[in-house]
Amino acid sequence: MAGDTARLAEDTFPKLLLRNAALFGDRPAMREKDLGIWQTWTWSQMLEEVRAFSLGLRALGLQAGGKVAIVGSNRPRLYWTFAAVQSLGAVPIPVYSDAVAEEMAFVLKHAEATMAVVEDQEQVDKLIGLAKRLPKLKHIIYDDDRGLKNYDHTTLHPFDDVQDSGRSLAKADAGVVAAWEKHIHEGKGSDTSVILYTSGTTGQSKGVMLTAERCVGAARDTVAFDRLTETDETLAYLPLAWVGDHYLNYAQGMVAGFCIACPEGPETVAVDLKEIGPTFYFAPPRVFEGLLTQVMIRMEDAGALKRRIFSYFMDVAKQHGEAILDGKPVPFSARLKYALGNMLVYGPLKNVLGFSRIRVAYTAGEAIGPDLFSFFRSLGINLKQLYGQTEAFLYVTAQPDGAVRADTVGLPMANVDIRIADNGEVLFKSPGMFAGYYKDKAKTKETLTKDGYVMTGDAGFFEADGQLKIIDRAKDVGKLKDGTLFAPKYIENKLKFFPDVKEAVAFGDQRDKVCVFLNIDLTSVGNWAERNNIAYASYQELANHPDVLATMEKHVRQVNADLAREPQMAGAQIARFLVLHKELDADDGELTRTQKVRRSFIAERYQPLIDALYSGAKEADITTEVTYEDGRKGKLSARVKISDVERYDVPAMKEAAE
Amino acid sequence: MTLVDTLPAGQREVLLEVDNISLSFGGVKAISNISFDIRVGEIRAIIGPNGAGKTSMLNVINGFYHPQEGTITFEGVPRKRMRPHHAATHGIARTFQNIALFRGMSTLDNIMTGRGTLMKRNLLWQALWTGPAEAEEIEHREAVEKIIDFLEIQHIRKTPVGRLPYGLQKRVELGRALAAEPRLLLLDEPMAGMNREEKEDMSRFIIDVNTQFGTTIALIEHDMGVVMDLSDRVVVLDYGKKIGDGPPEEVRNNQDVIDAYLGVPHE
Amino acid sequence: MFLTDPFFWEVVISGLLAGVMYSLVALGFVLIFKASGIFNFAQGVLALFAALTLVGFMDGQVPFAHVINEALGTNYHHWYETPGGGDGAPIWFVALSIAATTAVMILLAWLVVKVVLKPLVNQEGIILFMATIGLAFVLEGVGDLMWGANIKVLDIGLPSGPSDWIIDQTGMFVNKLEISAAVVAVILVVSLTLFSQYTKMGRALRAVADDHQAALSVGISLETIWWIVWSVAGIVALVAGIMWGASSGVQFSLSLIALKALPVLMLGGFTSIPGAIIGGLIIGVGEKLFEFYIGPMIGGATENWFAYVLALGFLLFRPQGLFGERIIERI
Amino acid sequence: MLYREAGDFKTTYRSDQQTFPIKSERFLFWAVIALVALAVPFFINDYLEKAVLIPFLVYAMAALGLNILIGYCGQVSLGTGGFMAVGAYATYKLMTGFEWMPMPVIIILAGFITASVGIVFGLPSLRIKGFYLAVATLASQFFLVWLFNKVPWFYNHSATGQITAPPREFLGFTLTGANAEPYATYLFCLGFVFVFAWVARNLTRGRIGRQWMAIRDMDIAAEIIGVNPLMSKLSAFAVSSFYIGIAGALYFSVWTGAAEVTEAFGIDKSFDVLFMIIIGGLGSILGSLIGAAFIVLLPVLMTNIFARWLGMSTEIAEHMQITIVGVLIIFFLIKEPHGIAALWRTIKEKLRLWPFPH
Repeated sequence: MAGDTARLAEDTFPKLLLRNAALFGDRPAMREKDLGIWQTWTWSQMLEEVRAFSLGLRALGLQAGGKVAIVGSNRPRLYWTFAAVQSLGAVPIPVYSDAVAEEMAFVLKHAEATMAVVEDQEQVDKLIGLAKRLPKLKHIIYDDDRGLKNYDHTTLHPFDDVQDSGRSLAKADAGVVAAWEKHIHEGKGSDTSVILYTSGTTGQSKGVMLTAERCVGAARDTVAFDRLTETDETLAYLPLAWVGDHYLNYAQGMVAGFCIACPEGPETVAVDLKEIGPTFYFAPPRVFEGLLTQVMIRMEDAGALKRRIFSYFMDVAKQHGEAILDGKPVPFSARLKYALGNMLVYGPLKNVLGFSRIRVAYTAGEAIGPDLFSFFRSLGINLKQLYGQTEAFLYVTAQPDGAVRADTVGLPMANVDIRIADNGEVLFKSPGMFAGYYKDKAKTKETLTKDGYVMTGDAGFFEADGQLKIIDRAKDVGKLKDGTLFAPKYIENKLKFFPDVKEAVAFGDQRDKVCVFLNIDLTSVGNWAERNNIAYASYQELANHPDVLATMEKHVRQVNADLAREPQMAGAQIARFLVLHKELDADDGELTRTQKVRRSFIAERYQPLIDALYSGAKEADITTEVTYEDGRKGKLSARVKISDVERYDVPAMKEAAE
Repeated sequence: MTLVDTLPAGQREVLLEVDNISLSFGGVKAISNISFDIRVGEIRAIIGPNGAGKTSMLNVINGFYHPQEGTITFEGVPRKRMRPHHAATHGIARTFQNIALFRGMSTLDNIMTGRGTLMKRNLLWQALWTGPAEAEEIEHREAVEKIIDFLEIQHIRKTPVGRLPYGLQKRVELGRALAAEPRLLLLDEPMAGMNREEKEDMSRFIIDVNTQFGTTIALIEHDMGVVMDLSDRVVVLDYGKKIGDGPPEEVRNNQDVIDAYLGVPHE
Repeated sequence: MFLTDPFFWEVVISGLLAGVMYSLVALGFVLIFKASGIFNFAQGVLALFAALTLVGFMDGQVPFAHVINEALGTNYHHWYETPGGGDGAPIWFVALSIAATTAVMILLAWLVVKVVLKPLVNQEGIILFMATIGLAFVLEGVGDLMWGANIKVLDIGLPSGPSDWIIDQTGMFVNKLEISAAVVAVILVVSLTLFSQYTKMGRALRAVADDHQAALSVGISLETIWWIVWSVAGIVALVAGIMWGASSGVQFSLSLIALKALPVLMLGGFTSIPGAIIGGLIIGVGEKLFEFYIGPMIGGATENWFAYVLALGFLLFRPQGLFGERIIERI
Repeated sequence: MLYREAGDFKTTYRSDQQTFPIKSERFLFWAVIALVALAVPFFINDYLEKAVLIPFLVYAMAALGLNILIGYCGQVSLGTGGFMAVGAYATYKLMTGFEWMPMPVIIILAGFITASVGIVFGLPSLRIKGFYLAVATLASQFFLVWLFNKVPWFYNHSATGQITAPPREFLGFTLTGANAEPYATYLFCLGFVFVFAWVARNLTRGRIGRQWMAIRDMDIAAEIIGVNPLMSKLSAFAVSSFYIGIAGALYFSVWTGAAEVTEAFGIDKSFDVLFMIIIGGLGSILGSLIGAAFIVLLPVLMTNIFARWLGMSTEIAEHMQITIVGVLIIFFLIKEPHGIAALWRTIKEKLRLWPFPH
């Protein structure tokens, strides 16, 4: 059909913008909570804004191939900047707005940005401070003029002024607009559309170059996958510089023509979410976890009757909610109860959280607890998982409606080719694949296999139903002495999904069995102790309580049962465990500052305990040096009990295989 | 220091001239023979110990008290007797020492009330609402929203002011005064009872008002640090008499002022 | 020419006598307003209730008799017959009845404080004002249910009829009842003034009006103070009820004397005891003179509104009232 | 619990400041209007009309007016009865003097006449405040009643001193007199209340309403920030009296058809209306309506309970009723001093946050 070919012709974002202005001219393209209301721009208004700014940028000297840094939070003008820059064939480079000066300097310098479009005084000050180190940076354009009135404006421009100059150019000569549009149509899909710098947890950031056609192609596939249309609505609150925002909001928005709403500020996201009530929503697991905690805490204060209604209907939801969501057969009486629950609990709850209108919601980034995942799904929220990374334009696998599981990340997306390497690493080739790291051929080569697959660095495998399961970072996956696959993070996560387990450290690489250290969650277990009138003086005492140990053993057994059901993991069940006498602490170097366990350091520090675990002893003594909150150091000795845990036989596998 | 004008404050055009004002209540003199001027674009501080007549002076300037003697000249027009709401219509806005917000109304409505002097539609139009009255309301709402944005009080827009903490109430009151787009803004102890952080915020707002909108400001303040930082010129009152007038550093070294008020030179 | 007219003096004297009664009711208002900031609209009904109760005691009526009779089909009327029969009750019985009524008023004051005022402490004036209107309704309803709504005669043996002595001396007609009422009122006014000026309790009452904390530091709880003022107001109401009841019977219209006291309050100020006294006299004389000289020209019955117009006119020129100090408004 | 607000966001100031910003409430509002305007006329009867609906509408009108003065502008008035009398007598004089004049015009004119009287009696408010003013307004109450009683011109020298509404038609429907149709009088009054409740909403949400509230909350500060107290207070008196005048006009012409001033417009009327706005909620349009419904329905309900069900004599029933009204007033003041409207606001907030407690 002619329409289809015309659609395919739009292989860059500016072309899509022109299309959207023509197709959905009067439909909302962007909203921003500002001055008390949701200021709204239609697609045709947005085109005008983008055009004015684009022409203004050109007047300031921006040319094809130029680089423009974008620093700030989610604001319409910054989104327009992407399109305005791309319209000129130049490349936008979003930078994390909370980046420290050092990081920002590196990115801007590496990218050779000649211009920066920033949000406000804070960012302007940061860049002015870096001016000496960034000789190529010629112009800074700011959105919010608060406090900037008395600054030297030779290289500093208000966003409005740049747009005004663009507008007067367009007004003076009608040909200018036509030429601008012609230039857009001449743009090629193979041009670099954006460079996203991965935040460097290890080493320097790398600039991931993504081409226009690949971005558009990827977005097109996912838009079709979730049937997103111009009537959808989303709230953009994730960092502009993160691939997720660029793909989920900017790219999908351009392709589907849906409306992106920007919150009033980072601290009002929850309120704005409630007002907008998006139909498409993304959040990392920790956001959902925070929401659940908040729900539970707020419900604590409710009256007894209300609490009983709540817990009764949450039980109903737990039993039947997901089945109803997935369209599976459910007895009529359960449907009736669920409908009543929907009126009394789920509906209002979704309403206050702003989830009433959600059609599609995703979570990704880390493993999500099955209970947490089920909680939101049982309310009737179509929450799913996806898997991807910057190099893939966040587009590798996703779960289709009706085939959603908490422990997998979904089926390979259309046109994505996935291969599992011998060491378990996931490799892929996809439409959204990156074109290379900017100015870093060596790294690019390192990341690709000889036949052009991207190495994700993640280990995983396919389940029987074809869903990909990610188990750990590839470099952390080891093998037991008998050759069984051992993914410590996978086991640890399973343990940590229990609310009373705070941390878990699994050992087993090059050993004959799997053993774990546990940390109990003091708040959760402490609550339990209080309710049961169990007095305790310290973490150590509580951790050693026989009831606590029994509970922990139950949890470990449960994990073993789960593991036994998975053919790939069944061999790595937990044989023995102990509950550590102290909480793992970043101050003692046991955790990173982002609260991740440092496994090898812990193994060294608690060598006697590890020895005891593998020697079969029932108890072990340990003395460790600890750092107190005031910085003093001291010694802590304890006798730790070690428990053996029953392991399940492989026959349990069959269930899962069915 | 403010950057509105390159001219020193003392040489700019006079906005308001207080000439030989005396005020007494039933024989008790609150203010005696005070004269000073406030010049366009400056921040003018009025300081003095408790009971020096500072608030009475502001009350005279905006027509709430009627002095027995003397004249006030605002923008070149002398006036003898004037009702407070006339002063407001002529461009003098005011905040109060003890918060005087309309407690039953929201932040938004309080600030909108401050804009009453600029709104024209009469009762009949208002009764009909649809049409001119609504258009006018929306027009002014936009202006008020900018003030709300400026003062960073978006989150309390629809909260009844009675429920707000003290510091925010002070800010709302400033907003209400700003809404009238005054040419002269009188601030009666804008930072009284605030902690350091709140004071810093308020100072920033005062300076921003002065620079962004070019509003002339007269303020009463007890915190000498704030006065010295903010103001272009200072007038010092004591027992209803003027004992000092000039730039902060000059006033700081004036012996009469030191004796009466400062105790020791401010360091 | 007025001054030589005996009618003028007769009118003035009857005005003064009426004025004393107004003062008496106004005093009840002032006491409560001063001590609790409450504009007690129930003061008039309080007088009605007191008078009804007194009549009930004197007649030996069974409370709620007609309600009980209707509900149970019984026929209760009286506990006892009034001693003395038709010749008027003996003085000891009158005194006993008054004492019993006083006890009822004190109990009532306690109830009012506990049930109505305490839960409403720190509310705005208008809310408390409304509450007293609600209280007025309750008292009116309960009074009628207890004692019946028929018009009752209250005779405690005060002299009545024109005073011959005065007729002989001046040729003016002055009712003895009015004179005795005035005398009682004057005694009450004087003793209340003395009470509030010269006793510790009185000073505490005045202090509480200015500053609740200060009153507490005297060592008396706010509730106790309220109870006392409401009791005193109740007793004042009883006296007013007796006087008015004796002259024109005990019936609903008695509660309207409250409306007479209001202009007095405006004139004299809500918190001024001397204001209430002088204001009452001015209003009493003013309205009688106006009715006598101007009334006939404009249709009469001007007493209903003249007092208000007089007070209003006065206030327009002197907003602080008779004895108030000039108000300096501060901001 | 019943609210679903997610996604009900505002993109213009117009939609942000509309009367019912929440979609479901808007729907409910129009549903109620449809019910009362389209359904009720089909089953209305004389009893419903004369004992419940017309009294409610008439008092709702008066309560709206008094609430503007007290609830919004903070000027306590006890002269409502007097102003209703002005409306009633103005209507009578207009009906008898200008027989050709259509009823709606007469009613509105009566409103304007009352408004001008209101301005005159509002003048003292410029000098007198608080309870002093409240007492001062009693002057208007007593004086006006006296005036209509004593000056025969007002009642066309009728022997009884009563005024009686002659039969009048409007658009072919008989509105006054013995042959008035219940549905016609009901719709006539409903129309007035609907339109003027809307007008009251308009006035109170704009500049004038804010200035009234400013005067109410802190008059000195209001004046200093530019509120002209003269204009504000007098406009409140005028508007308030306008409403009360219309209420009086409807009371006389459509409801009772005849009136005698001391009986119909005594001080108890003033208090009745005052109760309505206190119980309904000061400074709330909805509160005025709720309060009127409450005070009108309560006696109807109690008469039914005490006299019909329990078979009490009317006298006892009446006294029981007075007592219960008094108890209820006190109970409401203690439980919710800001009226049923405030109670409703609290409940609504709870429902909006459901299942969370706060």
